[in-house]
Amino acid sequence: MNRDPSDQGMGEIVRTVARWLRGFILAYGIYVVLHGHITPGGGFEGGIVIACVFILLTLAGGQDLGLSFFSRRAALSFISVGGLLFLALAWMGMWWAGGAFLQNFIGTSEEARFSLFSAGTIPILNIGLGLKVASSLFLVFTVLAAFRIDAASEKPEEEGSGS
Amino acid sequence: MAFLLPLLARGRPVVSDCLANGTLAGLTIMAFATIGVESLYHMGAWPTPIGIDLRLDPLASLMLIAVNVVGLAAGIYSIDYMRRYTDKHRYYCLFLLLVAGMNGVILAGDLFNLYVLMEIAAVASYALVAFGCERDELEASFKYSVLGTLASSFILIGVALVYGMAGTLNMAHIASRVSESGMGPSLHIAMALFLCGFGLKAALVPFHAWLPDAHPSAPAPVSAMLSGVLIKAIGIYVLARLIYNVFGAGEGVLEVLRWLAVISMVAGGLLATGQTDMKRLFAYSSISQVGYIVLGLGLGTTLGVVGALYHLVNHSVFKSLLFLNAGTVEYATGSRNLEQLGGLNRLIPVTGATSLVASMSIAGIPPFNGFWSKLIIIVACVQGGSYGFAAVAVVMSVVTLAYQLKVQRHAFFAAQPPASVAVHEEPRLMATAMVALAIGCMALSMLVLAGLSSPFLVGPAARTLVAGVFAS
Amino acid sequence: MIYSLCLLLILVGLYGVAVSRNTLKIVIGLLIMEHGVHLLLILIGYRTAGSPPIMDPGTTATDFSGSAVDPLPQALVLTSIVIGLGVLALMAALCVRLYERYGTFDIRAMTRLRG
Amino acid sequence: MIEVIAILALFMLVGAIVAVETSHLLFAVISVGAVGFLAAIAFLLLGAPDVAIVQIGVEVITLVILIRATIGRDATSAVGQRKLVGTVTAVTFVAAIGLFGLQGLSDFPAFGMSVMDRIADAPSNTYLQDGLADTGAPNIVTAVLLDFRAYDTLGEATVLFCAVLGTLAILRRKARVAPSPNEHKEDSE
Repeated sequence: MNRDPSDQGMGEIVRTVARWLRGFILAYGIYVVLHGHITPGGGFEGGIVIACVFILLTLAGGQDLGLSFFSRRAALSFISVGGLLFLALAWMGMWWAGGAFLQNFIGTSEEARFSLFSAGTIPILNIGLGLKVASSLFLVFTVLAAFRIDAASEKPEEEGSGS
Repeated sequence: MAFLLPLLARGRPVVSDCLANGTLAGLTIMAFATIGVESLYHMGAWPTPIGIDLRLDPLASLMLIAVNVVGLAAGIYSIDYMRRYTDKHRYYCLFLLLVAGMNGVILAGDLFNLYVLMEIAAVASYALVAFGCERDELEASFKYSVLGTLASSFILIGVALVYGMAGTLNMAHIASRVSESGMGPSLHIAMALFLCGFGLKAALVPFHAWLPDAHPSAPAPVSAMLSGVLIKAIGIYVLARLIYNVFGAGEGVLEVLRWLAVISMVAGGLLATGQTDMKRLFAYSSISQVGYIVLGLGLGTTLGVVGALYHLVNHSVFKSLLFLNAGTVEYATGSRNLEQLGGLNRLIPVTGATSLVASMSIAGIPPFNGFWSKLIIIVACVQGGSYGFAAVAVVMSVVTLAYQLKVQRHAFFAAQPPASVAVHEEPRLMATAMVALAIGCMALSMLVLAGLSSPFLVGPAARTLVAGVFAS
Repeated sequence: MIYSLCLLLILVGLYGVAVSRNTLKIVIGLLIMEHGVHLLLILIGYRTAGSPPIMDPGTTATDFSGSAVDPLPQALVLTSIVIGLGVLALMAALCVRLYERYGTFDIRAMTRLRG
Repeated sequence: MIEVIAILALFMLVGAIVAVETSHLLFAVISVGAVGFLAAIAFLLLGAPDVAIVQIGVEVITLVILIRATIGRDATSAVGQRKLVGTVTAVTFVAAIGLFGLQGLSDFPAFGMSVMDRIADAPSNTYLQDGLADTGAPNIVTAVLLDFRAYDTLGEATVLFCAVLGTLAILRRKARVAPSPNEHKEDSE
């Protein structure tokens, strides 16, 4: 593919630092998602942080580096997985647990308070939301960023029909 | 439980026509199943002010039926029509999200929830208007999305003010709070913001700039959805709900509504007569007909509201039919410029016949449904003592007849000019959708037999509105 | 009064939308309006000397509900921020596509539709 | 507290005016970013750390998207002399709305008087009082977002999904299947 120079990413230093940082930021993002019900944070917040990791990699190392970790197809399927997880839990509250749509049907025990596995469905919903937000934002970014570069070439679009 | 099904329309793995249309058909059946049911559903089983409610009453079922029937017809029509565009599965995804958003808005019993669901419908429609990615479409979509986002911001400010005053977001609770404490200046501002915001969405005249661009630019089934139901579901319906059921219809608000309505009626109608582009003409005509609906609502009497709702349903059927007709004409001849068309009655007879039905309905020729609903509105005007408005409504009806005749004469009856050579037959599924809507038109005309002052379904819906604020 | 500053912020955004002749600047105007609305909502939720609505293991529910700020507007703002981001992405895509078609961000060049 | 917020809001106002008035697109984007970060600080001070985190993250992504969209296109400037009449009309119009709005805010409760203090049966009181016991989540904002009002969040995730699909649809390379001869007006002879 013919790339224009600005898409090669930035210098070697930036690229190296980005490579060092990515693990930490990713871990932070995941932490924020998982502890959303105890500390400030949650699916939105963590999802955005995770999306930032991949955006950072894309900016620092160019399209290929970013997409090598997280392809567009993967992003699209993660969006769906996240959304479906949310919906599946919502329906489970209604049919399996016999309550209402979106009911928090996993019990919330008194002693588990303030630990990671408390608060019933909330952490799981958070994970679904995090997946969805992270992959949506990354996908939007790459598509927007890639548009100019690929506009000239007639290569058929990478088809993401897995929606 | 039937009213939860709109959520299903989020159907993600939409890759085939069957799946999409199956969902739409299912939704339509669900919508009919809601007739006569009146209930309140608590999301997550939280009691009323804590969680989010879905509210189903006769007015909501009426709107649900209108939205889903038109959605189904447009969906069937798209099977053939959308062959010309790439990425059909994405189109269906967005289309279903649009329908889901509208269904959600209709059922919402919570102010902020309503805002969120409205955004679903709005974002889907911005994307659908730009679906062809040509210059016109992109430009129209940009204009539409700027004005739409502006409207959403106004509405959100309104929601913030209402929350600050009432401390709750549930519509029934807000209603009881408002009736206890009365409307202070802040609530008046919130009301004005809602009027601007939803007026923008409904394309009432001072806020109409986006509509004549956006509606013609979209693919035909989408134009049918936008003009047929979107402006009503997220514009007029919500406005009616807020004015009548939440804030209690004050005389001042109704006065403003009446004047907006008359301006819309006159401006839309007069601008429509000057158009030569078929879809653009229909778009202006939508503005004018929305004027009729809002005039009926603005009268504040039962008869006026009945007329308004009846006209709303009628308009969603015949206007979407007209847009589908225009789409077929464009599909068949490659042009929608009235001056280049002619003699299509012989070439695409189904389109010709159905568009005749729709045109006669919208112009208010006696046996058709448009006549009855306009008659009710005009009678309500006279009863309410506003003879001026009644006169304007009659005159504009004649203007409507004039521009619809122009379409019929130029497009379908005149001798065929040599320009349009390659005319295709309309594909069978497109014809099916149009015939179904035309039959819908006829069926609606029959409704008046059930009693002029409260036709089937419309009567209970109107009573929901006139009954005043929600009892909580 | 602090609310009027929010109102001013919203009005500046509105002014930006009204006078800008550039698609991206119109988007920026809308962004400013959004910031104003979010700030307004959070201000409505504030209570004097309030603490964040997140409980520590030690506190009792009664103490907590007497001192924490209103969580509802915060949830609304979170939702609204993400919706705003989605709309922004869509509008940026429109701008980029328009740029590709017209070679400019200037809306005065885009006059195919009139009336 | 109110003074700090007022100062922050004033800075935001300055940033906003710069963003609207500058003719350089990159300046405009950066100023709007500054407004966003100031908003994040204000949120943090106002007891909304959740919102502050989201605001910072969203602001970063907004800036990246906007800068990516501006840089390398056009001469990044939005020049062109504005018509004086247009500006004056806009200013008058906006000022009129502002005055109207200020009038309306006259009966709005004072800053710091939250809904919970004024209205005893406001849902927020219930959230704070019973949130932990009912949902098991000490972070009440999350509890509201994902349990009490989870339907909103579902809708919001759908909006995002919708926007992603829309972006993909708008930016796809070929919008129409190979045009038939009578596809476009100009082709129809």
